[in-house]
Amino acid sequence: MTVDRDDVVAWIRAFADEVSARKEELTALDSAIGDADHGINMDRGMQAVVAKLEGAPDGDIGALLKTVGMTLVSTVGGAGGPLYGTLFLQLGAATAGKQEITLQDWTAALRAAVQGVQARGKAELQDKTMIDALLPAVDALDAAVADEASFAEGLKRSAEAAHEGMLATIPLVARKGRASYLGERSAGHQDPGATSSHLLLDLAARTWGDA
Amino acid sequence: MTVDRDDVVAWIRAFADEVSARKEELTALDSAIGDADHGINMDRGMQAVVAKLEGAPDGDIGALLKTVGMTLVSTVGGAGGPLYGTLFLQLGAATAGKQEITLQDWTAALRAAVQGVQARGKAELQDKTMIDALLPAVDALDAAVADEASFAEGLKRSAEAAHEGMLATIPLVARKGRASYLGERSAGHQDPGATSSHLLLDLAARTWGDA
Amino acid sequence: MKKLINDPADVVREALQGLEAAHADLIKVTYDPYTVVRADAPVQGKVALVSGGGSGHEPMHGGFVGMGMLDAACPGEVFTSPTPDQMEAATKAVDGGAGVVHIVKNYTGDVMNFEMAAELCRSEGAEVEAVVVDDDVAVQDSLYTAGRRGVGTTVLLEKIAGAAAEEKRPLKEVAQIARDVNAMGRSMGMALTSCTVPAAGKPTFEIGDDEMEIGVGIHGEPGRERRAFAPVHEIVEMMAGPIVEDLPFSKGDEVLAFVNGMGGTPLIELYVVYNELNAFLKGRGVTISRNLIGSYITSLEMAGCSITLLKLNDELTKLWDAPVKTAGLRWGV
Amino acid sequence: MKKLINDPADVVREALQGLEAAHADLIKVTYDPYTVVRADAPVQGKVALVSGGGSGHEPMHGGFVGMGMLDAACPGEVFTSPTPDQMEAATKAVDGGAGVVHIVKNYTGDVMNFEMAAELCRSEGAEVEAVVVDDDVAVQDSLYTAGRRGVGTTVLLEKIAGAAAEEKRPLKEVAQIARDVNAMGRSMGMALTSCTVPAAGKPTFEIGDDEMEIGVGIHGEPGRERRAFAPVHEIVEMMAGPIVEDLPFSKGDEVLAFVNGMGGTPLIELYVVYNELNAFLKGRGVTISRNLIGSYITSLEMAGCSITLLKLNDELTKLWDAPVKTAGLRWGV
Ligand SMILES: Nc1ncnc2c1ncn2[C@@H]1O[C@H](COP(=O)(O)OP(=O)(O)O)[C@@H](O)[C@H]1O
Ligand SMILES: Nc1ncnc2c1ncn2[C@@H]1O[C@H](COP(=O)(O)OP(=O)(O)O)[C@@H](O)[C@H]1O
Ligand SMILES: [Mg+2]
Ligand SMILES: [Mg+2]
Ligand SMILES: [Mg+2]
Ligand SMILES: [Mg+2]
Repeated sequence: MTVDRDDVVAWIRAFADEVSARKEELTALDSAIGDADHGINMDRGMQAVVAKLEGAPDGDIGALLKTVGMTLVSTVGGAGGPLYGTLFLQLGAATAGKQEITLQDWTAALRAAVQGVQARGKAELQDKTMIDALLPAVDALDAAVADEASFAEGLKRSAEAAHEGMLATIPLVARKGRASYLGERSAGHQDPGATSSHLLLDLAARTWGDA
Repeated sequence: MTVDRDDVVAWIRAFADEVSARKEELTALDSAIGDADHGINMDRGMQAVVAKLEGAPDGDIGALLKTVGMTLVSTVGGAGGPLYGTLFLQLGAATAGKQEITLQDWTAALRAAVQGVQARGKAELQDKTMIDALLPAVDALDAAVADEASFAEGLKRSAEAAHEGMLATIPLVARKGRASYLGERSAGHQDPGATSSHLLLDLAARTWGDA
Repeated sequence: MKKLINDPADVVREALQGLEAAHADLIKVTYDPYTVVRADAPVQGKVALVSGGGSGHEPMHGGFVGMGMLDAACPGEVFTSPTPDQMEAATKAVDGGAGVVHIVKNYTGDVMNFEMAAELCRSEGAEVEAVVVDDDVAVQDSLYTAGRRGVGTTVLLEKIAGAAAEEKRPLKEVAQIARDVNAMGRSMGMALTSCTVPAAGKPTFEIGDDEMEIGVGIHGEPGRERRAFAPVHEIVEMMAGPIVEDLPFSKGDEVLAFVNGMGGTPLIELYVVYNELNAFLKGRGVTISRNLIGSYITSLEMAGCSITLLKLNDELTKLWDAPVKTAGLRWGV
Repeated sequence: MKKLINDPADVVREALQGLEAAHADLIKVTYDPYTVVRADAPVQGKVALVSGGGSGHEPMHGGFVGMGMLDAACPGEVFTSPTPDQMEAATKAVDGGAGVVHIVKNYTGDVMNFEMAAELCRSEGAEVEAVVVDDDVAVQDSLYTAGRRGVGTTVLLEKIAGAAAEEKRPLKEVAQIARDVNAMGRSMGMALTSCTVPAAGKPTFEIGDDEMEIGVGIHGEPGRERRAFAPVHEIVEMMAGPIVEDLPFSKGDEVLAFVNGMGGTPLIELYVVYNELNAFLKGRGVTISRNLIGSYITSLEMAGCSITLLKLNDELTKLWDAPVKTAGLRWGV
């Protein structure tokens, strides 16, 4: 069972739709411990991505994901721009030339992408950032590969792990990003970036569920 | 029956006290059709007058009223300052050298004072200003003098006339002062200056009632 | 009421102390009575400009005292015109022998107090010319009333007349230039929120979250009409429309466009307003050849703006461009 | 939400169009991507200064582009740091062959976007030095966090480093002077009200009529603590106290005192704040030898203020006094 370029496009579109739908929610989370723009920024970026996809010439999955990354870098701004931009640029690099990907490919690509985000943002687990949703998801994928689980099963587990990681940010005191300026006052709020990252992986599971 | 210097001082003090007590009320009236400072300005001025009276050397009624006028001119500001200042300066001029005044003296003095206020402010009856309270009061005093009424009776009639004049400003469209900028929108509000002028004459009646 | 103040009764004095501490190179301040005087006053042989009005409009007028603009300002209590003794003291302090111009915004209080002051000064031999500013087109049928209010044009007039005085022009000429500016300038303001007079402690007027006041005065006086809040594109039309109709501008005219913030409106919005105004005037063939954008004649913390258009000629443009060195306006030196 | 805008999505572009229309003599504006560039750029042989950040802080940064200050600014969406392509375009447009300094306020987003931009520019052969501003003492135990925010000192740094660049000093020296300013500057802010991000449509935070936020950021980020509203006398102590403790000032020191308005606070209040600050510093034997009072680094329409103290030496004072000609700061020319 594999995911092809159309599946990836479907996933990107689904994420764009979900971000639009949850724009207020993401922005509200950011206003509690940030500057009230995460939903607005991600929505602006993903709308630009969708527009870009229209005209995009058919190509491999890597090229597609690279385009997504470039577009996010130049339209999102803030912390989200470089971070999500890097995530997709790295996903693209890791899937360069591929017309379809397996669970193994996806796992390796996401691992590389998350490492790229950490190289850019210097965040560790428990810093109350999107990393808290992304890293556990990658570990879950590794485990799924080891268990020779299906693509669908792997995606399901990674989405669950991301969900737990997202909720786990609530009690944390932020050590990276805008929220860290609040010190203790950042505890008790769910991190917006972890929330959007969970959405991203949850939609992969939902869109590719039958892969 | 006459009014002496002590009676005049008592009247000034009573007016100062009443203005303090009604400061908010006068300011509220001014915020509806003006700039929300009439009560504040008159209070600042009358407090300065009271302070001035403390040290003031005994003298005639004219000198006393002149001091009141000078003090108001230099402490009230706005339209109220020159107008009430002129009122008292003229009252002082008309009573210069007097140790006590009769109803006739008071009537003549107030007539001269109101003419001074009109010379300064160019307001006619029905322009929705303090003139609407002051002029009818002077006419009432004239009538009382003609009727050979008592000082107390004359004061009572002038206070009533001022009260009617004050209420009569409510439906008027202002043609002078800040309220005139509102055009039609100034109708339906009682004029703050007419209100403070009524207070002044009402307190004369109450303080000198047994004169 | 939340303001960065101590006792409301001390606001004016403490703000003056701050002004004095910050700009000792430009001004001197006296406290009894309140005056703000040019540090090098009196400038011998130069016509002196004295203005004044209630406080709460900062930087006007104290922030405009200095080389190329005012010689003295008389700050009254908040929104309350100053008193004759202040104007008399200021006039004496700056009279350099060439006469003094009193710049008076057309409010009954200001006019009467400046009149009394001028009578006093003249009785003591000073040469005083009074110039009254009445540029607010929001005030209609001004014929039978106290007339139009003096608003935004005052700032431009003080700068331009100040430059003329700096050139050592005679009293009558400086006064005439000031009157020309008033004749060529028109303004209109609007408010999104009320202001709160410190001593009053509560907003001067109530206004809904979906309302705005068109034609508001700089003291929070209600304006022409209360309207439903609208996009700035329409708001600029509501303000600039009456202005250009009132002072017929013709194709090819050059104007100085002054977009003023009322005190609570940030610069980013004023630039959006300026962008709309620029488009509006282009549409009528009027060219903006000079501009001023910022909060120069404020109404405490009121949110809103005003637009002032001044029809320019070479003389006025030259005087506008001349050097000025004050706390509020500074260029050329 | 009542603002003088049209569609919230167009605020930044329309404000830039207004800026361009008003100051064509000083700047050029590009819209894809957004950049504000000095009209005479590139100035050959001069180190170029490029800054940028989210919009909503006007006049910073676009209003500081011009002779003696910035060569270019990159305006992001409201409160959102700009993107690498903007910074790359700006850097290319102003590079006069002597190198480019990126002035970056210390926010994760700004830092990462400027990093990516610097990588791009260097890969194309440009010489780029990045200087990060992190002067906000409100952020505590910054050791394990993203560190302190860049706030008020940014304005002073852009002016002073701009003067050094104007003197044609070499890249390393200009960058060093910028870092010295950051090392000698400290700031703290406070808010009386929240701001509203146009695209969000509602206030970033709730705050009671009797509350204030001490240590607030310029994006409405909550600060050190929520406190009961107090007289400005106490407020100044709450802000200036931590500043002088953080950067030990000693008796006899000379400082530049910058009292900044957050956007919704009028000048009269800022002068009252300055008066208190002046008294506070006198009490500690610190002399204010230069000052800046006004709304220069704003947070949309937020009411409140910030205090920045910069320890001066002869060199920094000389560079501060040097001529500057921008929309937001202007003197000496
Ligand atoms: N150093 C970092 N590493 C990883 N993620 C980060 C880092 N800093 C911030 N983030 C993420 O970015 C999110 C905020 O994104 P956004 O609001 O778009 O940017 P900004 O904070 O610049 O407004 C945070 O919720 C957090 O998850
Ligand atoms: N031209 C005038 N003649 C007589 N009274 C006037 C005139 N203009 C204003 N007033 C009176 O002054 C009052 C306002 O006084 P005040 O609020 O102290 O001054 P200001 O309007 O300058 O704030 C008005 O209510 C009115 O009664
Ligand atoms: Mg954010
Ligand atoms: Mg009044
Ligand atoms: Mg008044
Ligand atoms: Mg942001």
